[in-house]
Amino acid sequence: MFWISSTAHAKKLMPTAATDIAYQVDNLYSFLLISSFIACAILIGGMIFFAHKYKRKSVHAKSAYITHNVFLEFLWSFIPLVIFLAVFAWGWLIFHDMRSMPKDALEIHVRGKQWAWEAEYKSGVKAANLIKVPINKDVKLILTSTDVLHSFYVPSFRIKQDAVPGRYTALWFNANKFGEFHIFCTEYCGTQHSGMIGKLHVVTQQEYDQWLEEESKFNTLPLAQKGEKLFQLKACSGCHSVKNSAVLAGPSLYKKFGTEEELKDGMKIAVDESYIRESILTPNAKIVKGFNAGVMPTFQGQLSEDELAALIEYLKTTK
Amino acid sequence: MSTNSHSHGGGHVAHHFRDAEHQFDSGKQGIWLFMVTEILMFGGLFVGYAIFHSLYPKMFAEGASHLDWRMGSLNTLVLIVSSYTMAMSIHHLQKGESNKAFTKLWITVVCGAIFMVIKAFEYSSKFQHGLLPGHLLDVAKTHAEHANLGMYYGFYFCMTGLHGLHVLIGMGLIIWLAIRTKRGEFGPDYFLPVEGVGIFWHIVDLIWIFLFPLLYLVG
Amino acid sequence: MGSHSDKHSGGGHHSHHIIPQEIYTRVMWALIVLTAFTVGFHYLFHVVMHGSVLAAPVAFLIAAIKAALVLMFFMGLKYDKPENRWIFSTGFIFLALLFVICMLDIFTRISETSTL
Amino acid sequence: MASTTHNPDVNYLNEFKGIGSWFTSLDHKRIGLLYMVSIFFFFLLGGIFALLIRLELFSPGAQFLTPDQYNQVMTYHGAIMVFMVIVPGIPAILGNFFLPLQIGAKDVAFPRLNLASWYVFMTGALIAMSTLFLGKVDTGWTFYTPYSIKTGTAATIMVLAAFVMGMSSILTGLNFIVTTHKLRAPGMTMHRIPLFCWALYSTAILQVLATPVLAITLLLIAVERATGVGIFDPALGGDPVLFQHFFWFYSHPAVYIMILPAMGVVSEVIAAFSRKTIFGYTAIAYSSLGIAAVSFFVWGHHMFVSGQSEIAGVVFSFLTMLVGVPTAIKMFNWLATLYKGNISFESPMLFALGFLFLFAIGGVTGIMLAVLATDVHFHDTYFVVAHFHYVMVGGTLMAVMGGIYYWIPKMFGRMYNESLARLTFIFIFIGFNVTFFPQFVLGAMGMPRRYFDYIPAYESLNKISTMGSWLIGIGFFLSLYVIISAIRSGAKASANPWGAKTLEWQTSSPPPHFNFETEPVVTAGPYEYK
Repeated sequence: MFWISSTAHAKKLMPTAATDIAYQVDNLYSFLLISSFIACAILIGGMIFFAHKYKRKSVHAKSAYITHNVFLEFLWSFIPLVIFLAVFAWGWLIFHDMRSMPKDALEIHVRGKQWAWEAEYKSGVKAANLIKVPINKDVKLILTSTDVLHSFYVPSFRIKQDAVPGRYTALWFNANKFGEFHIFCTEYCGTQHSGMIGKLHVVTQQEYDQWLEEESKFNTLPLAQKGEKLFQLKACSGCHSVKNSAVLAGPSLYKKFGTEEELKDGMKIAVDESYIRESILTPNAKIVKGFNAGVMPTFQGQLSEDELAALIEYLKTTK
Repeated sequence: MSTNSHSHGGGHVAHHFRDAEHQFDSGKQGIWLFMVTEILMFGGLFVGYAIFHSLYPKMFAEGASHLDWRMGSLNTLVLIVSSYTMAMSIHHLQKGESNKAFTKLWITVVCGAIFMVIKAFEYSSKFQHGLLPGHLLDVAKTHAEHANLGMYYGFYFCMTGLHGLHVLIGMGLIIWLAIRTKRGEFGPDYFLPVEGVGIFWHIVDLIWIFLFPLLYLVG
Repeated sequence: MGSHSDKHSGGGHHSHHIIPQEIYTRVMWALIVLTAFTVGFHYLFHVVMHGSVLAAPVAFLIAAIKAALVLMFFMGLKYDKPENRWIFSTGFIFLALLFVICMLDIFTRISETSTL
Repeated sequence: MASTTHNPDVNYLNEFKGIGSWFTSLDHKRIGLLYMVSIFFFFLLGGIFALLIRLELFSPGAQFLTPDQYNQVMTYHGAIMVFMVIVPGIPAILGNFFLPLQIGAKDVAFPRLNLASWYVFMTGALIAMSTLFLGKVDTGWTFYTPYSIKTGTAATIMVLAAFVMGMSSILTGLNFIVTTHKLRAPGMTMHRIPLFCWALYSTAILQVLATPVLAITLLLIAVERATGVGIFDPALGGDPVLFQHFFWFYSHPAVYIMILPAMGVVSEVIAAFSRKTIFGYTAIAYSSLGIAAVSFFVWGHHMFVSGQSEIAGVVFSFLTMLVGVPTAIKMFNWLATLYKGNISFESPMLFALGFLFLFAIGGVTGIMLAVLATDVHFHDTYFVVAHFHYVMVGGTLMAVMGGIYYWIPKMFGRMYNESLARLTFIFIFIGFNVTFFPQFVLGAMGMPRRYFDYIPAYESLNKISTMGSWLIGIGFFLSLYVIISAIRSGAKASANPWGAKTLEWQTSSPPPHFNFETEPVVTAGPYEYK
């Protein structure tokens, strides 16, 4: 009874377990919680009990002279050792499952960059801060990073893996619950580290196929809508707000086009097509007053002329 | 036992030691402990070198091919001789021959200086050929086959630079010892500073003994 | 470490071992000869044989012998207290630990590749 | 001269006068106090940064800091607390003061080196502080590459500062090892030195063996930033995971550098206030050494999800379990010491019992983090933050406070105000739990660490945590008042107000310049409460 109630209690404090492995992790965690509780009860309870019972009544009272007890000391070294080794083995078993990549899994590439998660499907569909997967299917994420370390973490799946620039790491899951789950970055990566939050969307196979189909029509969209997608995809939206004039890491681009911008050196410049283009390709050429150079990465070579035009067209519409 | 006067061991025993022997043992142990930290600090670089050497053997071979092993071996010999004279200076002090010790110390300093001069020639030739660490490496001038050859030179300059710094510090210390020897501060009863600097100097030699094949020969 | 006893008698006697000059001289010549060997083997392996798997092990074996000579005689570890020998060897033990585990990690990684 | 001419009113505090006599003093006691003043100052600074962090996290969204400012505050809190407070803390203050006294020596083995290490420490600390005016640092105290290579802040100066402070740590450690080996009083065998000395000795070994690797790693970051050699930069073929190996090769033993001396203080205090010989002296002593040795084999448990290989992860998880055993031994031995004791509850004892309480929780959550599968979930979340604060603050800082109250009568010859001191304990203990226990839950819920902003689901627990931090703040400011007023106007203390048996209590309070009027001759162990 105690077991069940405390297990249930422990699980309430964890995010929804949406994979089989998450469920196994929770079981192990419950066991650890209960045994920890018992250990603390012995230690802390024992301490309080002794402290109360052997409270000093007279300065002259004699304490017992006990130097050691080999049997007891053996017991309290050996029993913890056994428990530790047992939980080590249990943890290893689950960890091994986490790290053994399934064959024939749906493979999705995920790139961490300051400060967004960019997913790329084999069909060429890209999405920023959104990963859509079908339910009950093995999914393997192949992670890398374009700049610094990031760590891909889905609390509901109990999985986490660093995205290391220059190489690929991987993790897998098989979601068994529908829903939207948080993706966090758990390796400190700079200014917007805490804003690097994505959604992992578990849907039916049918919805998934449909979504993939729609997304692949990206190239036929009108220019401004394409720009809007790119603005998300390239993580521009992580640092530049477009819905209002709130300042994030970079200046807001809300109602910016056609206005005048004051630069760091006091100069004023018109926000037109060529200024935006320059700011995307060589961001450090002109710095807006109140901001620092070196914050925004260059997009030289990462955007086609077509995509640049789409972005500029989109920024004309942020009103 | 009194708190601040000493009945034996000459005037060099600090108040918290029992006698000269006690002080000598303690001092020497401190020096050995310090040498452990030196080994571990250089060791970090050696471990890094070994790992990247095993990952990029060809790039390291290219880097080593630009080094002149004759310079390296000459420097090895110079350091061996300097280690010998350093050890001999202690031998002389133990026998009370402080004039001979003085000479030996100066020979050691001169050897250190020769080492540094040879090193300076090597460095300047590397600079001229654009063989510099990291992004300072002039890829066009060096016709580097491996884009990250700068890493090899990163290791080369870090290791030899840190080693060279130790040689310079050692030379400074030995000059200080020579001056004190001249003043007659050392003798069979008290030569702990010489012993300590000696061990430091031999460590510098020891590290070079490994650096030489690592950088110049195996590559 | 807890076992060594206080054996300081308090007397001012100095029993530091004086290593004879001829040992130093011999060690120096041995080191010079070994350096020549290093260079000789280098010539043999690289110029005559155009590379050999033995090149690195031989070079480091000779370096280790040279290091041992310097340690034992120049640094006097052969005549020193055992505890100093222990202290000095710990440095190498922990260095080996760093090396072995880093290598263990790097060479047991499963490399994932891009499938795009 | 010796004992016949000794004037009981002359002690190390008043034998030499003037501010200059402090800055040139070779006396280990005075150097300990120099460290005490400087480390208290840095603690105050780091504490203010901590309060700023908690204030910012009071509600989701930006409160009064920008994300960049928050990252800097977080970095300074970590760097100051680690490099300038907890690592040097107990060894440099209490260790300097009491190691020689406890083993019956007149000073540490190398007094000049000891003073030099304070100057080196202060130089490093000032260099570190200079970054506040020279561009600030936002790397976190861990300096993970490649971020630390790319960030446009004063990271180079900060790593050099940490390098310099590392040298100071090495010098202190070296000094303590030789002192323990060579300067014990006649009859003071290794098995008769107090457990605090065993703890300092084990710590010193760690300082000497681990710090050099950190030094070279930090130098490589500086070189990397200056020239881009690419050893840790993946863009140039380097390996950022290798940086983590190098970094944690130091920084894991470093957490034992932080906690082992605290365990030593607790052993002293528990024995003294239970008026009972410590249970299992040998086991506690050797478990210190055991922890020190095994701590070198476990660094990779910080890297289970970093991209190191599965095999390496398994090996490290296994070895980490082994380090749990000597820690468990210590806990149970302290508990057994209380059994049939004659226990009184002055504030040092309260802090020691508080240590046991918090360290038990810190310890068991450590096991949860050492288990591979659960660590994957908890790694780099607030669970880790809570865990190491339970160990470092709940453990080490509780011991620092307990140790300082315990030894104030000896250090200054004056008593502190007992009821106020108990009040500080209550504030710190309750405030601590209110601050950090909710963070375990936050971590289990998935809130990552080093977050400037968080999703609304985490709000209520963050609010509780922030309110707790105010209680801790009050507690420490109150302690500062208690300590200062004890030094200025406390009642005169006797030589041995607690009736303790270790050697430092057998000389006068405060001790004379050379510690003992006559060299003590030791014939029994340190805790003979027969």
